Amino acid sequence: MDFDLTEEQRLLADAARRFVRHDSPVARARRMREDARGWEPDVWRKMGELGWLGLSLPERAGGAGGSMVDVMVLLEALGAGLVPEPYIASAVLAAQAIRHAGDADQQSRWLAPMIEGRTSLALAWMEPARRYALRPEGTVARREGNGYRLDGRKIWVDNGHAADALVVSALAPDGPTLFVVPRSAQGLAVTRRRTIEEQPSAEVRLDAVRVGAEDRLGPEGSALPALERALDCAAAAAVAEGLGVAGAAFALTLAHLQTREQFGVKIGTFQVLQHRAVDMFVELEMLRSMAILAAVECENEHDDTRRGAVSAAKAQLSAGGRLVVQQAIQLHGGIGITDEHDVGLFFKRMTALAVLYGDETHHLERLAAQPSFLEGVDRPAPG
Amino acid sequence: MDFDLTEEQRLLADAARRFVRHDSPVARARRMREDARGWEPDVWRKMGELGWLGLSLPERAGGAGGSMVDVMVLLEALGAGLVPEPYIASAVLAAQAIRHAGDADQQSRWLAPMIEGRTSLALAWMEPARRYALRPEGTVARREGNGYRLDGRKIWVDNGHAADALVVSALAPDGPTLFVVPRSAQGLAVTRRRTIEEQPSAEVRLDAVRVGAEDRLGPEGSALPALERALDCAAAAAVAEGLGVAGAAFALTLAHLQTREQFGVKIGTFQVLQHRAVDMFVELEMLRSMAILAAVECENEHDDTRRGAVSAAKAQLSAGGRLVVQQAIQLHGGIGITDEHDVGLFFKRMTALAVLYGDETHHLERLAAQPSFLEGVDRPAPG
Amino acid sequence: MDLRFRPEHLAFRERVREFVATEMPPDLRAVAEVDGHFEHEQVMRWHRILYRKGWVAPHWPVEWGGAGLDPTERFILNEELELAGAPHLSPFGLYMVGPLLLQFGTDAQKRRFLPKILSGEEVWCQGYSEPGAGSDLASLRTTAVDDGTGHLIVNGQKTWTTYAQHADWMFCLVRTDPTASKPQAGISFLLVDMRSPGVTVRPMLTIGHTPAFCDTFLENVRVPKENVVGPLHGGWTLAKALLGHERTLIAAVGLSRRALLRVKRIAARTLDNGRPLLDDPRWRERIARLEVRLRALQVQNWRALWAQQQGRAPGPESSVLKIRGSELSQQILELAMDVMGPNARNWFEPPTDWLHPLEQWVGPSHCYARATTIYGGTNEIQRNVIAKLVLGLPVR
Amino acid sequence: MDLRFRPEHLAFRERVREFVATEMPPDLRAVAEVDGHFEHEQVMRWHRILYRKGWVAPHWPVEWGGAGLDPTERFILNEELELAGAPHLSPFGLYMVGPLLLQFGTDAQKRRFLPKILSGEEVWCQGYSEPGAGSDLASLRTTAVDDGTGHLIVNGQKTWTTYAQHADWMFCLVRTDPTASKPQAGISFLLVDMRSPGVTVRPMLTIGHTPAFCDTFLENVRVPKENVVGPLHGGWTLAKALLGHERTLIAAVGLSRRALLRVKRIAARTLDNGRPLLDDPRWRERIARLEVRLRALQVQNWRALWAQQQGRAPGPESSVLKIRGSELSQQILELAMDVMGPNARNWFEPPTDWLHPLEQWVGPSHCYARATTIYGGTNEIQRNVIAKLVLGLPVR
Repeated sequence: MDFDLTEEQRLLADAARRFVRHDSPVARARRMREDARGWEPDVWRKMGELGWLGLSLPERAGGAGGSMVDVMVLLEALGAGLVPEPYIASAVLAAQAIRHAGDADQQSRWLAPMIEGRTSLALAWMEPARRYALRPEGTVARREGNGYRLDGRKIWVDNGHAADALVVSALAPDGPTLFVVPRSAQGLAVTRRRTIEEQPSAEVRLDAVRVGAEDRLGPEGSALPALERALDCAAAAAVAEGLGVAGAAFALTLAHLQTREQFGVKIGTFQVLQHRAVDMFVELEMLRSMAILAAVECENEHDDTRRGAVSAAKAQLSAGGRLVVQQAIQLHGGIGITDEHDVGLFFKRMTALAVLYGDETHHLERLAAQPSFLEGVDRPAPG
Repeated sequence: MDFDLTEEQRLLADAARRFVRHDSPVARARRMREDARGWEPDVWRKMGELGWLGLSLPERAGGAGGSMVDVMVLLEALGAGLVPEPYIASAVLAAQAIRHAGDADQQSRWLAPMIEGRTSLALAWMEPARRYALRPEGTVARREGNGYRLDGRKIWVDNGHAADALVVSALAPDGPTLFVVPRSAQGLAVTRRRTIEEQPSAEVRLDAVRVGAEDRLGPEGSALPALERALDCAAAAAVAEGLGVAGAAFALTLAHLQTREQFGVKIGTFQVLQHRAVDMFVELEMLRSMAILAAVECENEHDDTRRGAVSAAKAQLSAGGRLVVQQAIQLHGGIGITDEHDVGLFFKRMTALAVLYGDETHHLERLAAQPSFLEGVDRPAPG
Repeated sequence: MDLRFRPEHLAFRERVREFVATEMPPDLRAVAEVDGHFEHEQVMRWHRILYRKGWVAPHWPVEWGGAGLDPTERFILNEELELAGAPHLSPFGLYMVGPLLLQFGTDAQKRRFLPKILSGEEVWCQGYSEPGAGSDLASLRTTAVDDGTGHLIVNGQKTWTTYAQHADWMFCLVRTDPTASKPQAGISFLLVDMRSPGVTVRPMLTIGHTPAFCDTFLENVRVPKENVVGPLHGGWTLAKALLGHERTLIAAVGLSRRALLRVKRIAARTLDNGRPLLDDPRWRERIARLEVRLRALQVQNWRALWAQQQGRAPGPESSVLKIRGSELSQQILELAMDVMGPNARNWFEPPTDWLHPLEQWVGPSHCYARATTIYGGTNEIQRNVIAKLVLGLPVR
Repeated sequence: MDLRFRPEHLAFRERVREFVATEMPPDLRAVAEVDGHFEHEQVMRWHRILYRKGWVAPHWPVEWGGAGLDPTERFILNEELELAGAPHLSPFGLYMVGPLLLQFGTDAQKRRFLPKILSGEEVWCQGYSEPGAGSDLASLRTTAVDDGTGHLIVNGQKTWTTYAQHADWMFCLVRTDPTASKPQAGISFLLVDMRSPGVTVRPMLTIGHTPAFCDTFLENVRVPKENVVGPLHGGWTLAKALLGHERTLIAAVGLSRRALLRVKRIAARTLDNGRPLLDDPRWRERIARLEVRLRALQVQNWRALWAQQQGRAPGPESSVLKIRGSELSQQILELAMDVMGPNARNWFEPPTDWLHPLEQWVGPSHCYARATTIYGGTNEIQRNVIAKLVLGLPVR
């Protein structure tokens, strides 16, 4: 057992916090809300130079070959700054899909430039009226000549508006399959859509998009395990980011309690507000524990362990994380409701994180579906 | 609209509170825990003399012909004293079943002596592994000669150990049917079982119990509507009693906050405890509103209105009523955990009321099954 | 006990429904259908429609343009307007300064101000809170100094001056006697013309991105002394008098009923594994749980209404309406977000075949709803008040 | 980061499991299976079994009979005993007065008392609380007056003296200097022989009907002055020193794991409409929600354990264990009650074909569990402490 960060991880955390302080305070996230892309290629490149975009990606593809714990360390810090660059969408979700489904060449081709910060990626997996179902049903891949023709529609494709290439799940003749589609492909229509966290997402339409066989990641029918693994990493990353978001909202709240005066005293002297702050702190501690659990286990090959840990952590984020930011607003009083105060931005980001990569209901159901959930439960014979 | 009690109802409430103060303080309920019957025939007779046992029963059967609002007024007061006599089991649940299923003769025969306090009744409807299902499946009524032979088993028959006659639901050839079985019937075996609220309940076995056709209430197959109506009255009564129970626990708590000193001050000065008391008060107010709603609507002929109101009220009791008594214990601190303090008795009585006549899950499901729940919801055509 | 409305009240309800059905303009109806944001012009247009009907200030005396409705009729009118999703009229003239002028104003003040509040010609805002004086209103710092020429010179900053960007007038609390012994003393209730030199308004967005709040800066603003309402230095009495009005409207049961119906409608359209969420026992239970809370609040509100209708002072039953009503409205919107799942991230974007029009405004409304437990006295302050005044718990 | 236990710790866990499997007597096993109530004789029998194994006081120094286990091994030992449902040994000797004697006692005191605590020959109880001094311990009134013959004469009443009906000795706080300037000063830590004349014990039932609590009355009880531990009038230091011990055990994760498994087992056997509740999405979700809380608490506990294993002082991560652990244990038992539905009313009655043995003790346990948020410092007091010491919020 070991809950200490390594020396490298401590340096990474310091660097990330410095980056937020100097290069990307919340004010930048606020400014980027007006930007059509919503983030800055220069900053993305800098993140690449810092080695952050390939933290947990294979070395042979240009990554650092680290673990999702490294990503957790980074994202907690970035979350506290609401850094708008599409880290999870590109460097975790899409990248892990390519990593798990693609061969070495494909990994090098698509991951290496992204890791350097020269390109960004997106994963298109969600479809209308399918909630969090993994299996693509509204997107079809037909064999055509040496390649495929893709038709269908994807929604909530984060960074879809800006990505250089999209990983798309589609139903091929032999089953669900992942394809990489360059942004410039004929027949690909991307519509930008605003989100509550004010980081753009996109609706993607594929209308007779042609891709080559070399753009198919792995054999036909191999999409679901890779997709699930990628989503588990993304969910774990979301918990880490959420920890940063909730922590920052809590820090603002604590400072407010210690400075704001009413009735001639600091409002932090009121017992009810003190206990509310303690409740937030308790949830934060639980969230930290869950972020660690998810980061450590989200790459576990053992399905039950991985799914149980990630789903438990993500459910915790939905419940506890939201409680923290809701109470952060309540304790700020009126100013918490204004767009001018940062606490509202944290609130909205958390609201998004709660439903990204599976909401509470989804993950509780998934947790309860694992064999370990029933371990030790002797079920009586029917009748 | 009218939320005032009538003059008669005010007098009834006064009389009931006086009765609790003088004849049945909580100390008596405490003493009755050691008693095999759990209640006193003399007191029951007195309740009959006061006209309480037939409050909402038809005049032609010796009742007062009043409404369930009268019963609510009475039971709130009795609940505050934890009066152990089987009011709901006998004078509401069993009596309403006889009222709704039986003919005039049967009503007179079975209700009149009970209303006078000379006998008591019980309703045997629950069966093993059937939770709150109305339909009897484990108890069978076979036609035999001029009458029936009953076989089966009932559980959680409150007052079954002491009742002079039991109303039993059984599956007759033409469907679920109610029968009245005298306590002395051959083949009827009653096992007393202690309950958390320390008012005895019973398991009842029927082994070739013979009853005549005149003991069948209404035609064969008529049990379910009568049973449901009786249970709705009982559930409404439970909410009223729960209001009394929660109110008394709250009153004890408020007194404790106003007298107990720690750290040199009354603990009622601590803001956290003040707000907790307010939360209890809010739940109590909601419970009062729901008790009124349930009392007024539980005899409504319109199924949807009746079911919706009663189920909403009973669900509110399970959630809000329990919160009140749980916090009552918490705010009492250590003494609240001792059997010597009354607050624990209120806690346990509420715990029982929460599951009597349907628990929260059951009633939420029932509420959601009513057409009015979907009123105004335009459901899209499938596909 | 009787939960039924009287026949004449049921008839009145029908009249209100008919009125809304025929008089609500299509563009307002379109916003109402999706519970979107009304523009100021739309709100004022609806104000004038109600004004023409005589229903804009139902609680005012008839001689000043009131509707002559009894409390139950006023309740029904409000509830039907809420259920229809009609624009919420600005309360500052109609429900705040209007009743105060009726109670404390001079005849001249009443004649000057009341008719234009009623007609909507003049829009009002409220200048109570300051950056350093929120829950603790008595610590306000805005000063008003007599300049000897019949004017008060006002300096300070007011915040949460909702509607100030549209307002012609502001009623506010100012400190006229800085030497008074207690902070509550030495405060006056003053009416300020928003077009006076020295008044600057800075609108702010809410986290729901509606332009609801403003900061209002007052720099050497000259206000005639006849614009003081009630006694000079006696404004605290007026400030406290505001709190008791129309308690039965505060629970906003109509709005919550409408919002919960919207949740059900969204749940009927939202599929998981091909099945509408409304048919999933988990979601049915969650919706039913809020339905229970809604029904309890509704009866609670009726109880308060009954007391009012009988002419009784608001009792304990009315003290819980704000707390429970505000919490419920948040819970319903949170459930709506949960029902939407991935679509909960939608931010104003137009409906598509996978985003029903009902879903478009949920996110912003959910954000804005965090204000309901804050404004009008935070729920923490509400609990302090109940603990002291209703439960009689000791003060340290 | 690594969540795996080291191989030697895993091996130790196996040893504990094997020990429990072979050494736990059948009658104890039977009680454990249904999570029932152990008689005092059973508890002490188990005490002696652990004593013979050398595991009864794993946290004591080896020279005084400790097991020489590191914090992780102690944690594992405790967790496995909890998971097995083994009797909870009385903590008053082993975890409270024992460590205090080790830290503050004289050699004579250590030699006199420690071996018999270890062997179970002498049973201890704690006399801290008084009827007027619960959360506010410093206001205690029991007096101990020097009679000039080398004895203190003790008068007063102690309450919540759990186990006093079985105890040979009581450690308590008494006021030896009533003139001290602060209430915390002038208090001494005293060991009282429960067989002394003037000691009367009155056991009380809990609401779960287990005989857990006592009132203990002290009337002119003569106690030798050498039974004062630490400096005379210096008892407050000892009282406070108790609070920090073995934080990782307080969350009782093993007990909650066991309890949640029991909920699942009951849910697998409880039918609604012919279907086990465990297959109903509503109940699965409710159980899963507590499973999430349990897992979070478990990792939290590991984090505290890791700090302890590294020899660090307990950090913020350990401050939340009591609050969260106690709340979770209540929530699990409440869920068990909900799963049982009508059977939740069962009160000690024996199992039948419609009442599984697992259900027999749920009701009483549920009642008794209300104590978990009260004893050892109420959760309100815990929050006060965290607000002040961990969050640094200002005190009025």
